[in-house]
Amino acid sequence: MPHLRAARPPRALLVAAVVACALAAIPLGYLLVRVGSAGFEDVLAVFDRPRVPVLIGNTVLLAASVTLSTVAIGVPSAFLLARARLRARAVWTVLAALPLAVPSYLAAYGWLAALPWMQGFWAAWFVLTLVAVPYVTLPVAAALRAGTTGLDDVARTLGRGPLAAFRLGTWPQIRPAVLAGALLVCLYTLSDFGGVALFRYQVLTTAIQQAYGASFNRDYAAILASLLVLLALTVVIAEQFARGRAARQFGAVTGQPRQRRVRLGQWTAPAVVLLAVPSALAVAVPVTVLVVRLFEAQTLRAFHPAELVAATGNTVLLSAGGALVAIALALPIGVLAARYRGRVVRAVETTGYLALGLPGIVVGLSLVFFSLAAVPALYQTAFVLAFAYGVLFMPKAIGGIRGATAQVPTSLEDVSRTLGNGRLRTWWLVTARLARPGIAAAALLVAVTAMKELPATLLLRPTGTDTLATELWSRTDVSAYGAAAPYAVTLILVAAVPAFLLSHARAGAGELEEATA
Amino acid sequence: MSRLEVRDLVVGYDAADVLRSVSLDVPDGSLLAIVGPSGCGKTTLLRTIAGLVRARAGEIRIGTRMVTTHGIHLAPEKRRIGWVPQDAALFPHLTVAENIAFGLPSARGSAKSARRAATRDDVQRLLALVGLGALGDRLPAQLSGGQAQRVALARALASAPDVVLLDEPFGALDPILRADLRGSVRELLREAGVTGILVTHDQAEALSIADLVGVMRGGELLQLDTPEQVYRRPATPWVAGFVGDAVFLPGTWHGDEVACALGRLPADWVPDDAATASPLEAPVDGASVAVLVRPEELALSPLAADAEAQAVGGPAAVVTGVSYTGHDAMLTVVAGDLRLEARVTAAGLLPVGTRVAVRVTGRVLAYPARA
Amino acid sequence: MSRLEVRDLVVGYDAADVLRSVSLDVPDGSLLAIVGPSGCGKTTLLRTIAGLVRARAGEIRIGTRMVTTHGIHLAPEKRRIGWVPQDAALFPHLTVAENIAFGLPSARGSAKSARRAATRDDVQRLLALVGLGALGDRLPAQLSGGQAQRVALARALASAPDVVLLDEPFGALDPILRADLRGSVRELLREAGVTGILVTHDQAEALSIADLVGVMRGGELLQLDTPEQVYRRPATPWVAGFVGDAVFLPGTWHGDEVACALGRLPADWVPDDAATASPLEAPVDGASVAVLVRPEELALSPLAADAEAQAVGGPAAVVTGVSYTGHDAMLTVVAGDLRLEARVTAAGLLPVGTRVAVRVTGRVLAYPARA
Amino acid sequence: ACTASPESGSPSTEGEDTLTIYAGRNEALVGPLLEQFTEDTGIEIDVRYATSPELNALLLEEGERTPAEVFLSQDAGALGSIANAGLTSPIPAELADLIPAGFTSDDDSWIGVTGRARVIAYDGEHLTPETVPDTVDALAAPEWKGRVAFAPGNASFQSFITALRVLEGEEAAAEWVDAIAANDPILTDNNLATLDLVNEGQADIGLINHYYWFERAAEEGEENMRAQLEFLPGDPGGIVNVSGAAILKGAEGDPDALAFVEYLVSEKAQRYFVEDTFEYPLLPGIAAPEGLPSLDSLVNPELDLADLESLEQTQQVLADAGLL
Ligand SMILES: Nc1ncnc2c1ncn2[C@@H]1O[C@H](COP(=O)(O)OP(=O)(O)OP(=O)(O)O)[C@@H](O)[C@H]1O
Ligand SMILES: Nc1ncnc2c1ncn2[C@@H]1O[C@H](COP(=O)(O)OP(=O)(O)OP(=O)(O)O)[C@@H](O)[C@H]1O
Ligand SMILES: [Fe+3]
Ligand SMILES: [Mg+2]
Ligand SMILES: [Mg+2]
Repeated sequence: MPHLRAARPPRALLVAAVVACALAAIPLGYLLVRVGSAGFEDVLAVFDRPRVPVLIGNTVLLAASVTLSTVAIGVPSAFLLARARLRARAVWTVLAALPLAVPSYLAAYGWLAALPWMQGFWAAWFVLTLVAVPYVTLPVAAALRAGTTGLDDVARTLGRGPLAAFRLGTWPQIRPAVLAGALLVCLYTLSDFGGVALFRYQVLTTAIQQAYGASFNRDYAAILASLLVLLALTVVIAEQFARGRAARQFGAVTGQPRQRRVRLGQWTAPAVVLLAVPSALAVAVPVTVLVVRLFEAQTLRAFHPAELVAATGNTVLLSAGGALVAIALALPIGVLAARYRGRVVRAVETTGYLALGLPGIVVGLSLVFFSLAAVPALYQTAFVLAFAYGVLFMPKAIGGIRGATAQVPTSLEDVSRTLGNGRLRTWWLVTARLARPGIAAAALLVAVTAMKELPATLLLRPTGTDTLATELWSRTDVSAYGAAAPYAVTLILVAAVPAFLLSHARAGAGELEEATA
Repeated sequence: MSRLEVRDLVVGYDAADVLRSVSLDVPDGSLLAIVGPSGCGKTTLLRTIAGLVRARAGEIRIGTRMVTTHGIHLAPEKRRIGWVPQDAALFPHLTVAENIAFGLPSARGSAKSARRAATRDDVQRLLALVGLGALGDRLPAQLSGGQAQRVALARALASAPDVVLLDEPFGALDPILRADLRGSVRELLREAGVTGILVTHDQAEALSIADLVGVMRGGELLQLDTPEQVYRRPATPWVAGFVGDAVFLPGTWHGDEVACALGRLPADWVPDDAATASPLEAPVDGASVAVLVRPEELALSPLAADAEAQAVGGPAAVVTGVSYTGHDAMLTVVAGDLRLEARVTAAGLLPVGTRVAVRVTGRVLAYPARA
Repeated sequence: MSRLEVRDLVVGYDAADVLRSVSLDVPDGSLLAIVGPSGCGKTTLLRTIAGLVRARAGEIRIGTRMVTTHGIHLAPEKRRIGWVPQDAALFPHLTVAENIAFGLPSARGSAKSARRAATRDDVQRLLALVGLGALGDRLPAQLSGGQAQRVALARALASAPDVVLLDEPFGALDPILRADLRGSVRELLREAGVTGILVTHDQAEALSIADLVGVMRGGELLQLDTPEQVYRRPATPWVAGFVGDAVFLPGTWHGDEVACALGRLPADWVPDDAATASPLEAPVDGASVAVLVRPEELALSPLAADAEAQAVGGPAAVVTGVSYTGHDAMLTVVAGDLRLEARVTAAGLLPVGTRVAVRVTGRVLAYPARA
Repeated sequence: ACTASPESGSPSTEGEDTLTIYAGRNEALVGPLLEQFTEDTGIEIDVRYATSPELNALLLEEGERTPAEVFLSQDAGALGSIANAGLTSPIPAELADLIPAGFTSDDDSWIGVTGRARVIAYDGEHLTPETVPDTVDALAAPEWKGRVAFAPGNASFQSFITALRVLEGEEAAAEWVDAIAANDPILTDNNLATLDLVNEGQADIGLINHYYWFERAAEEGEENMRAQLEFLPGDPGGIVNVSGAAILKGAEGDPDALAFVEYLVSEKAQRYFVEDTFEYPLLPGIAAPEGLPSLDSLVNPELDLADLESLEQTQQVLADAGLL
């Protein structure tokens, strides 16, 4: 049951959320400045280019198809993880989260190296689907664990078979989680560059990169990026609309979670295939290819373990910093969205999500612009880079924080207040404490994504500082795949740690469900 | 519309059995209420009958159809069963009418337009039946708890099931709504002529609504009888305490009487076979027994002085507490070591401190004394 | 520990007012039970007193402290109020002892080690008070519903509040547990000497537990009186029906008697001022009134033949339904157009079809007839 | 590589003792040279590596506040772009004059450092040197339908189109672009991807810069290379592009910056580029890498490098053909 407060939000919370939102909107402001400087005619001229409609079409097609296929794979996988009798469930859960650790450009590279003929739409769709499935699987599995099978039972007794019963009984319960996951996948696909570029599939992000690359045309790039923002905006609003309806409908059901685990029987083999194959394809193929390259390489350029260690340390520190910033920004927005309704709340939440639809280079440049104008002393320091990660990936935290907060019954807050604790103290002692697994999961999700980030890192990192991603790039850029392998494998290993914790954090969030059932 | 027979049913989830050889027989058209403490297996029994849980052993027969027996398990959707869970479990995204139509056989099969017309009429008839004619277009979120329960019942009845299973359908409602709905559900089931099982936590509800009452404990059915028999002649002391307020006094058996702190009382012997395997015939004179007295069987008469007590036949006692419930009240009475609860009507209400004589009206029951 | 006064309280969420000028006065140390249909504003009243909702107008005074008045709204954490919500709302991440300590003043302020010792003692005392001495280390998820409610109460009492507010604290429990806990909560509050308000859906609970009963409807407090007065002399016919079973018969007023289908009965006049603004004094002879009879005020005597009916004084009637609840039963009796419910004890149970004479015992109440 | 803990990275504008370089060339390629520079001169450097376009965008965004003192670029376009934005300071004439005209800026806003030739990479298993066209004009023929790969967004590819426009006229250039666009080309994101396609047998012809082949060969071994190179002397498709360096506005007169640029065009550095990155040295008197045609043989006397700055028209041509 959603725990909503009806009253107007406290001013401090609203102000904090609006400030967070304004910070998250820096890239949008930057785009406005750029598009403004381009002038109206240039904007119109963009649409005269025969390529632009093709780019938009390709972008939409890719985002839509990747979203659909991740849902098609993620939902059944989540069902198996949450509701089937499985041996070694913990192992499967970790496996399901593992693709998060693989950057799309690495997965794409691995597949391309294995199957050089892969190119175009199908290749991009295939690889992005593989790496993005966990965005759906993890939240849906959590929703399934918290849900009830009571409605399915009713449908069964009313003459429906198991599948029809699921569609009627369980689907409405997990729909918000499916939507949230689909939103992340969709925005991820819109903004991804590395995966699509390697497969030579032309979308808006590749065109933006080209605009910077050959034409040095910042204005054209900004106009294309704005198109991307409009697409992202459409997606975010559509999701909110769909979620709003789902939430309203489902608020009514007050089922104590009663669940049975399904015996798989003859379906065991297909189930195992479904759980194992996407993860194996996303993780094992690139890793294998890289390791093989490592041994095949003719010119093993000098490998300095110290560099690897330093880059690993930087990666961990910077991504942790990014996660902290993202959480700090997302907290007021998530709490607001969890507890209050209204136009302002909706607008704040929408803006918070938009940065995720932007390619890293745009966010990077916007923060160059902003930090030089506002805090020149911090320019090209780790602070600005961590802040950039925070802005870029905050949307991934909003959903988790919103969900975790919404689960905490408001009656607990009321009790704490009558026991003598003010609003902030109550939030800290009760709400934050109970939402902790969800907030931690959100932080991990940001960290794992920030570790893989490249374009903004290149622009904003302190001069001379390397991360695993930049080291990897500087080697693959000159075809030194053998030399790149240790960095790639380390990156996947390091990112696998938060991915692993993530699969566990979600599983452990049941404490609250039990206690408030 | 059909007799329901359950024979030697054994059900378990993981290791231990949750139901241990439960047998029952509900005649066509009657309503069985099942009571028992939390976790005793009530829901499990219903779910097994519905086919939502597989039995380990035993048989379930609905009318002439064997739905569960050795190695056979008919799918729930083929059992012709209506299921009304505690929380109504209406489909939140369907309107009331659509929820009900969901259960209609016409909503499956047959051509679309014919189906629609048939459905509309059927739904209207069912809505009228549960007294919600005007609410067809509402969403479940817009219903009160009682209304939601009625819709759930209509939905379950829509498919013209042979048996309706109700799992604590009134659990979530407030007492007034509950009493109200209880009556109308009973009538509805009778009108529909359908055989039913109702699980409830509330023994008063079970006694008042059902043709038969089953009392469960720890996976076993301790007694299955008419409401009066269950209340008046509980099979075991535990059942006695579960279906109503009860006072147990130690006593000794003397022919058709027992001797206890309240004097020598006419008594019936109830062999507690399940618990002690003692012989069915009455015990020898002088044997220890447990005497069951219900609070409403205690008659209190105010006394002026201690002396009078003996004259009336019971021990002298003092009223130490009053719990008022409107139409009657429970008085706590202390006589020496003895602490008794006596139910009195508004007219018989006595203030705390009143000295009273305690007398037992009617015959009491004697059970084997616990070791 | 303090008197609670509410004067002309008006509260609303969005457009309309949810509480419309509610006033009440709970003397120091007594317990007020509030009953009323769902949505009438009971929770809103408690939340406003706790400071969790802002009032639009009116005053709230706890002891000598004015906590709500025009333009002033003391934050909930400063009101010295204990709050026990329906679902216990224990902090799931804290043990039982920590939950209780959460509310202890000693857990805030003061030096750490001294604080710990003081806290431990206080918690032990409170745990003992609610009879859960051994469960301090359990987590809420490991408690039964009744135990959780006790912990919630101990937590609310820990801060030595001036007033304790209980919002349907037994709503989620089954009837047996409920009756059990009800008694112990009453005792606890009395021992702690704390002023309390208890919201409940269950009128029998309200009548049995409280010093004062308030009956609310649609944001208004219709009656605030002792339990007996509320049951025996309900302020309006609606209140009468809400706090117990009631039969209303049309009748005419004749001095201190009413004439109705059950004959001429001695009656008291209750001016229903709130609803009709009729004068306080008794109506003129022959005026139409509504006569309230409670089911337990109807005495039934079986008849051999129709003729006898007149002799006993009441009309002849037939028993048409029996609703058995164990210690008593409700008989439905039909006499011509009249359909009555009569409460009888087990001893007075009559089979369906019995012809009976109906007589009213005691004085009845007469209310202004509805237009 | 230079690694530093994130906390220590403060803008080097304050630290006057280190020279800050934005390097749009790969660390693996120029890193050793930069280390050598420090060793030889004692001047400490901080290097920010990224792609030239990214650094170009970064420099434009930073404007005069950039902490960078020298910009080392992969191609002339990025250098021209920041020069046009007025962000460079002039290279002293005596230094600029070291590099022959045509390989450096005509206003001394930046200086050319190395040359790289546009070439055809062909699938050595499908084609022989004889069957490979020696002019890009031929690639518009139906015979090559679906067989030619190139990166339309790549700066050196666009330089080649500009050369085409300058040498053959706007109309002819547009015609060729339309024809090649209609010839079902395989579009890639960069030269490396183009080469890989040829190397994997996915494309028969790839239009790339010559040194990619050598990088690839260094990784995989020359004998394992399926792709082979065809130089195109005199053809617009075979023009020579340059990489270069600029001293940024804020570093005007900075001796360290000047020393660095001097170093780049020193004999030592030029030899390094020949031997380690397989590029053409621009300092007269240094021999081209072994096995490559001489730089002079590739230079088109009719083409002035300054003409190559009319980038916008080129992009318009490509955009109109649906390639951009
Ligand atoms: N899905 C399940 N898996 C394992 N054990 C279960 C499951 N469902 C119920 N049980 C166990 O079976 C026993 C009986 O449960 P059941 O739900 O039938 O009890 P109940 O009588 O309906 O209780 P309540 O009155 O609380 O609803 C309990 O001990 C319970 O813990
Ligand atoms: N947060 C809120 N915002 C708007 N309206 C509300 C809110 N809370 C309650 N209401 C409305 O105020 C009225 C009184 O609600 P309240 O919860 O006080 O009733 P209640 O008497 O406690 O009912 P119940 O017995 O069902 O708990 C209802 O009509 C309800 O819909
Ligand atoms: Fe290049
Ligand atoms: Mg149950
Ligand atoms: Mg309430």
